Amino acid sequence: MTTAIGTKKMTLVQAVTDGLRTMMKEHDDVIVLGEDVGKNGGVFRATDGLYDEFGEARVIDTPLAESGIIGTSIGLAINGFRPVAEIQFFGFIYPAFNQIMTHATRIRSRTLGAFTVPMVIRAPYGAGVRAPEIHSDSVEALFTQMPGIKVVVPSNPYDAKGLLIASIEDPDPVLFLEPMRHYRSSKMDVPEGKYTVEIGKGARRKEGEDVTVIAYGAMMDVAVKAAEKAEKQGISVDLIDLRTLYPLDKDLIAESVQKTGRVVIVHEAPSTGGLGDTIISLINDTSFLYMRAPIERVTGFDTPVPMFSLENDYLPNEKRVFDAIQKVIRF
Amino acid sequence: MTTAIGTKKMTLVQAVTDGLRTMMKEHDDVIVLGEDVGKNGGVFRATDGLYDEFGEARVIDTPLAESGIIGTSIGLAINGFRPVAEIQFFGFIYPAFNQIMTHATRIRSRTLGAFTVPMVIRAPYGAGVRAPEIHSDSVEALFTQMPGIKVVVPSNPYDAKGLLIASIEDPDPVLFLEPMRHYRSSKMDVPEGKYTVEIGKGARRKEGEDVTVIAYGAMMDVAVKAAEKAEKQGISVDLIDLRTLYPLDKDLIAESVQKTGRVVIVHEAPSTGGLGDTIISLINDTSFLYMRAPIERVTGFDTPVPMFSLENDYLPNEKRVFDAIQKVIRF
Amino acid sequence: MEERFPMLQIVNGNGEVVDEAYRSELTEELTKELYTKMLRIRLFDRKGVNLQRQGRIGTYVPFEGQEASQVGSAMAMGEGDWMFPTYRDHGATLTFGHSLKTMFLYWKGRHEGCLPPEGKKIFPPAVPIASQLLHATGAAWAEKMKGTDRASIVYFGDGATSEGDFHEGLNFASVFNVPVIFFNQNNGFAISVPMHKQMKAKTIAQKALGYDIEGIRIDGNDAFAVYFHTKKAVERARNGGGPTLIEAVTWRYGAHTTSDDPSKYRDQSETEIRRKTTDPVLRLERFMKNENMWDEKWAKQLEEELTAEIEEAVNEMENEPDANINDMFDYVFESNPWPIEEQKEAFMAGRGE
Amino acid sequence: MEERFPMLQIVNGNGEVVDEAYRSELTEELTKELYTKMLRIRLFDRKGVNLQRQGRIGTYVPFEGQEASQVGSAMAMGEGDWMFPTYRDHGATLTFGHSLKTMFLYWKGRHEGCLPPEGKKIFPPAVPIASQLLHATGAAWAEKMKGTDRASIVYFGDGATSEGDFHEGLNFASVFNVPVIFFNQNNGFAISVPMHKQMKAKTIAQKALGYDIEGIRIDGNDAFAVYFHTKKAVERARNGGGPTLIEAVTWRYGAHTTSDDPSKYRDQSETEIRRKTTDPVLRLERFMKNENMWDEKWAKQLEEELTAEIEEAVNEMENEPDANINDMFDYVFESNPWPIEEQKEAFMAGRGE
Ligand SMILES: Cc1ncc(C[n+]2csc(CCOP(=O)(O)OP(=O)(O)O)c2C)c(N)n1
Ligand SMILES: Cc1ncc(C[n+]2csc(CCOP(=O)(O)OP(=O)(O)O)c2C)c(N)n1
Ligand SMILES: [Mg+2]
Ligand SMILES: [Mg+2]
Repeated sequence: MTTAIGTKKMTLVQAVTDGLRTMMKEHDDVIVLGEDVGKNGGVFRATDGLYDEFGEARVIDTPLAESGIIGTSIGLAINGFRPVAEIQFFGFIYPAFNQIMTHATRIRSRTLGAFTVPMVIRAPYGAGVRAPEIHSDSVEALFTQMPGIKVVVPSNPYDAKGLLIASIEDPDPVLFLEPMRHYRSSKMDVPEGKYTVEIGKGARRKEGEDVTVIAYGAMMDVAVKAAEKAEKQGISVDLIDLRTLYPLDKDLIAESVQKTGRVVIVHEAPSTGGLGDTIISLINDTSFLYMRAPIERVTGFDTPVPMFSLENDYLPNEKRVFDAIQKVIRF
Repeated sequence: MTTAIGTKKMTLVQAVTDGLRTMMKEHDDVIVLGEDVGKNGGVFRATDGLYDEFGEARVIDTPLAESGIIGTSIGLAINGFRPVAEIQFFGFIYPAFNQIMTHATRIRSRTLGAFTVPMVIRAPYGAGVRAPEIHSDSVEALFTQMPGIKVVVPSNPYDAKGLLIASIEDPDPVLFLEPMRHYRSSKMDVPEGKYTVEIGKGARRKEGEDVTVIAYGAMMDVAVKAAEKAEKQGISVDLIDLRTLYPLDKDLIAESVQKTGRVVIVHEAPSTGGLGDTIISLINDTSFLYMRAPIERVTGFDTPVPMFSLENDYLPNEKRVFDAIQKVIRF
Repeated sequence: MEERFPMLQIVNGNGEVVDEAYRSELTEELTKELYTKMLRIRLFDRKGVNLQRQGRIGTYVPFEGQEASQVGSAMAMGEGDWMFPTYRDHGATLTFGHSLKTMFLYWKGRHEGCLPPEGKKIFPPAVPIASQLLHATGAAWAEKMKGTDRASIVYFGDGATSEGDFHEGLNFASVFNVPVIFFNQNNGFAISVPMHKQMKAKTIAQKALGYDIEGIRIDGNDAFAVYFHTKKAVERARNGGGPTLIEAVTWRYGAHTTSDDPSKYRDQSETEIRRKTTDPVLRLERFMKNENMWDEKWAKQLEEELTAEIEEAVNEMENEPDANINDMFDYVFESNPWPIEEQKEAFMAGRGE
Repeated sequence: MEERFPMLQIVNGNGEVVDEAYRSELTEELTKELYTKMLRIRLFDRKGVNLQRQGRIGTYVPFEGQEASQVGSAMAMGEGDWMFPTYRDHGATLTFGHSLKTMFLYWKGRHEGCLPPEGKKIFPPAVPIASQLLHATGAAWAEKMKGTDRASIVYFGDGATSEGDFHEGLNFASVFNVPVIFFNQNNGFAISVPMHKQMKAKTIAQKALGYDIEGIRIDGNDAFAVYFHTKKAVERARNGGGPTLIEAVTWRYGAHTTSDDPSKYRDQSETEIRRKTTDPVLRLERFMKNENMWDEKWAKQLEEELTAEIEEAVNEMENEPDANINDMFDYVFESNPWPIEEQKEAFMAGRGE
C-alpha cells in the first residue's frame, strides 16, 4: 500500500528515520525507545530529529539496560503501544535475550491471542566498519530459529523504509536488522510518505540461468560484485536478496534453484548454524532432484568476529564468492 | 582413559553425580555452583550428596541469578578453578546469554590464549515430563552456532559420566545437556572411577544399510523404537547417536550416509534453524553425490514448546520417525 | 536496616490490634471479606495439592501460608488495574477475578489457563524469575502515558530480587515515575535457598534506597497490614507518586512445588509452630473472636459453600474438552507463516486428519 | 542521600588541603608519582585522539578529565591484584602496568592489545556494559578460596549501574563476602544520557545500601582522595571485610568516543569551566605550588620524557608486523575442531597459501 507522492534521495539510515517519522506522524501509539535515541538522535543518527519533532514522551532515552528496554516494551506493547526499540548494536542484544525468547515471542501463543506484542526491535549489525570489539556481530540465526519473531534485513534504502513500515504495522514482534556498513554507503530514490515492502518476500536483483546466488543485507554488495564478475566470464547469475530471513521466501528460492540447479549462499555470520544451513535444508525439502552440484556457502567462520585488524579476512568478499560460483559451475 | 575398576548400575542422573564426584575427589579446583545444588542436592538430585561430601565451599548454593552464576564462573575459571555451573532448566539459561556469548566463548580468542575459561555448564533439557511452562526448551542450536563452546548431549548413563568427565577436563567451555526425561528412565552398568568418552565422537547404535537415522539425547529412545519397527518391516537402519553436537562427528555421519544414501534426522527442537539444518548442510558438503532421497527431518515445530497438555503432540514420536523412514525409503 | 524498615503490623498473631490508628477501619464487612477470600484460596490450594497427588493435574505450586499477602494486596487494587503474578500467585489472581476453573486448567497444562476473564488485566504467570517486573513497569508506564490513573501490581519472591530484571524493573519504574507496586512476598526461601544465602541485606525493603523510591516492610501474614499499606501505595501511584517496593514477610508452609521435598533443606517443625502462631487465616479468626465478630455457623457454612464452589470448578476443569492441537500452531503469529502451516498440515496428515 | 554520602575530598580544586587528617601523608614523593602518572596518561590520551584523527588507529575512547580516578585507584592496588577495566580505563591499566604499545595496539584493532604483560592480572577491556563486575567478583572469590589476600578492582561508569549485571555483581560479592572493589567513575553521562535520566537516585554510592556493603562517594578529580579512600577499601577487602562500592565523581572533557559529537547533547562550555576549576592534573600542580613542591624545570622535562616515551610506543605500534591471520582461527579453542581447521585451510587456499 502506498500513499507516497514524490521521492527523495536518501541513505539507508535516512530511510530508516523517514520510516519511523512516517509512522509516528500517522500513529500516536508508535513510540521509539532505547539508549541515546532521544536528544542525541542515536549513535548512528537513525532517530535524528524525532526527539525535537515528537517530544521526549514518544522518543525516549532509556537507562542503559537492554533487558529493561525490551521488557518494558513488552509491557507497553500489551497495553496499547507499538514500541520500536533500538538496540544500539546487535551485539548488545544478548542481555535482552531472555525477554525476547521467553516473553516477546511467546505471549501470543501462551495466551491464545489474549495478549499480543506488536513491537519492533531495530539493531545495526555486521562488521566492516572498523568498529571496536563485539560491535560487529551478525547473529540473525539466533532469531530465525526462535519461534514467534520475524526477522527482516533490508539491503538498500527503499527496502529499509518499506520494510520498517511493514514491521511496525505487523501485529507481532519483528527483529529489524540494519546493515551498518551500508548506512551511508549510497543514496537512492525513496518515496515520500507511506509505503510498505511485504515481509516474507525476497527480491530477484538479477535474472540468470546458471547459478543462484542468495544473500541479504550487507552481503548484497559483495554478491552483486561477484555476480558482475561472473557475468563477464559468461556465467549468468540469478541473484536473490532475501530481505526477510524468517519466514524465508520459499517460492522464490525454489523457483530460482530449480532453474539453475546450482547455489551459492553468502552471509557474514559464522558458518555452522548460520542461515546458510537453513537455506540448504529448505532446498533439500523443495528441490532435491534439481540440484546439479553441492551448494556452496561463503560465510564468516566458526570464530568470533575478530578485532578489526582481521575483519576483512573474516568477511566474505567478492573473490570468495566468485570462487564459490566457479566451484559450483565446474562441479 | 580409564582407571575404572568395577561397575555399578546407575540411572543417567546418578551417572552425572558420579562423574562430578569422581572429578571433585581428584581435583580440588573442580567446584560446583548453581541454584539449589547444595543442601538440596539440585532439583533433580544431580548433585545429591556432594554438599555433605565436599562442603559448602565447593558445592555452592548461589543467589538466583543465571548471569551471576555464569559471570562469576568465568571469573573463577580465569583464576584457577574449573567451575561446573548448573542451570536449573535449559530454558533458564537465557539470562546468562550475554555472559556466554560475549565472554565465556570469546576470552581465549580475544586474548590469544592469555586467559582461558575451562568451565562446564550443565542443564537438563527437553520436554516430555509434564513440566510447567518454559521448563521444556531444547535450544541446543543457539549454542552449536555460537563460536567458542562445545555442546555435548549424552543419551545414556555410561556416556553421561564419561562425557561429563571429558567436559570437565576440557580446557574450554562445554555446554553439557542432560535429557531430563531420561534422568531415571533406566539403569545401566557404569564403570566406577574415572573414564572418558571423547568429545566430538558419535556412536553407531545399530548397523544397517538402507537408511541412516541420526538422533541424540532424549530422542534416541524414539529413534531406537522407530528403527526396531523398521527392521521388522525389512528396512535396515544405521542408527547414529551424535553425543556431541559441536563439533559434529563428520566422519561417522559421512561414512553412514554414503553407505545408505538416505537420512532421517530426529530432534525435538523447532524445525527451522535446528541442528537438522546443520546436519543437512554437512551432508551437502560431504556426500552430495551419494544421496538418493531428500533428507527427512522429524522435529519439534516452529512454535514454542506448548504447555504439557499438548507436549506429546509437539514431540517427535515413534510413528513420525517411522513414517519418515518409510518416506525416504520409498522416494 | 531492620530499624529503618520495621515490620508494619496492624493485627498480631493473637488477633490483637497493635496499630490503633486503623482500628475504626477494621470493620466486620472488611474482615469477613478478607477471611472469605483467604479461606477460599486456601481451600483451592489444598485441592490443588490433592489433585496433583491423584494425578489429575500436573506439578502444582502451593502457596498455603501466604494467603494474607495475596488477598490483602489483590483487594487493594482496583477495577482496570493490572496484575502480573508468578506461578505461586493464583491466590492473588483468584482474588482479583480469575476463575477457579481457569486456574485449575493452568495446572493441568492448558493454555486456556493463561487467559484472563473478559475485561480483567491479569497477565499469565511469569515463570522466568523476575522477568515480569519489567512487563508490569511497561504496562503501568503505558497507563501513565495514556493519562489514566491506573496502576500495576507485580508479584515476586525473595529469590527474585537477585535477578538483574529486578534491578532494571525498579530502576526504569523510578526513572519514569511509573505507577507500579512491586509486591515482594518474602517467604524466606527460594526453593531450598534461605534468604541469608540470597542476599546479605537483612530486609528487601531497603533495596528501595538504591532507587530513591518508597520501600516498606510489612507483616505479610497480617491481611489488614497488607491491605491498608498496599492501598496507600496504590493511592500514591495513582496520584503520580511513582512506584513502591513492598516487602511482605511471610512463609510457605508446604513444599516449593509438589515435586519438592522441603525436608531436604529445612526443619518442617518451624512450619508447625507458625501454623499456630502467625497463620493468616487463624489470625483473622482470632481477631473476629476478640472483636465478637465470629460466628461459628457462618464459618462452617462458608467453608461448605467454598468447598462446593471449588468442587464445581474441578468438575468443570475435568469436563473441559481435550486441548485443541490447533492451539499449538495457530497462535504463534496472528496468521501462520508457511513453515508453521506446512508443519501443521504434515502433522495432521500424519495423524490421519 | 547526598548528605549520607558526602563527596569526600582531600585536596580541592585550588590545590588546598581540605581534609587535614591526611596532610602528613601528602608527601612530595607521592604527589610527584601521582602527577607523573596522570600526566603520562593524559599525554597518551591526547595522542590517541590525534592518531585516530589521522587515521592511524581506529575509533578511540578518550578519558581526559578522569585521570585522577584512574591513577589514584590503580595506584591503590598491589602486586598480584586483579584489574577489570572498561574501554575507557586504559589510564588505569597503563598505571597498573600495561604497556603503552599494547594499549595503542588495542585501539588499532589488534588482539595483542588484549594481552597483559607477563605476571600482570589485567583482563581485556569489557565492552558489553557491566558484564565485567561479575568477572571481577569471580576472580576475587577465587583468591579468597585460595586463601590469598589479593583483591580485584573493577571499573564501570554511571550508565553501567543500570544493567542487571551491576546488581548481580554486587549481590554475589556481598553474599560471598568477596574482596572486590567496585570502582565507579561517575562522569555524568552514558554517551548522551545524563545521570538524572539514568537513575532517580542522586548518588551511586547509595546503591550499596541495598546490599549491606560499604559505599562511599569521593571527588574523582582529587587524586589524593581517590588514592587514600580506595586504599582503605582495598585494605578492608584484604582483611576479609568484603566488597566496597566507590563512586568517584568526575567528568569526561571530550567526546564519548572519537565517533561521538557531544555538542548534540550537552553544552561543552561546562567542560571549559571544569578545566579551569576542577581539573585533576592542574589541581596537583596548584597543590604542589601551594606546598612549594613545584619545579617548572622538572615539570617541563617530565613532559618531554613522557612525550618521547609515548612517541616511541607509537613507533613500536606502527612497526609491529601485520596481524597474523592464524590468530583469528587458532585461539577459539585450545586446538581447532575440524570445522575451524577446514575453514582455515579453505581460506588459506583461497588466498593462495
Ligand atoms: C530465570 C529462572 N531461573 C530459575 C528458575 C527456577 N525456579 C523456579 S522458582 C525458583 C525459586 C524462586 O524463589 P522466590 O523468588 O523466593 O519465589 P518463591 O518460589 O519462594 O515464591 C527457582 C529457582 C526460574 N523459574 N527462572
Ligand atoms: C550491553 C551494552 N549496551 C550498550 C553498549 C553501548 N555503549 C557503549 S559505552 C555506553 C555508555 C556507557 O556509559 P557509562 O557506563 O557511564 O560509561 P562511560 O562511557 O561514561 O565511561 C554505551 C551505551 C555496550 N557497550 N554494551
Ligand atoms: Mg521465596
Ligand atoms: Mg559515564
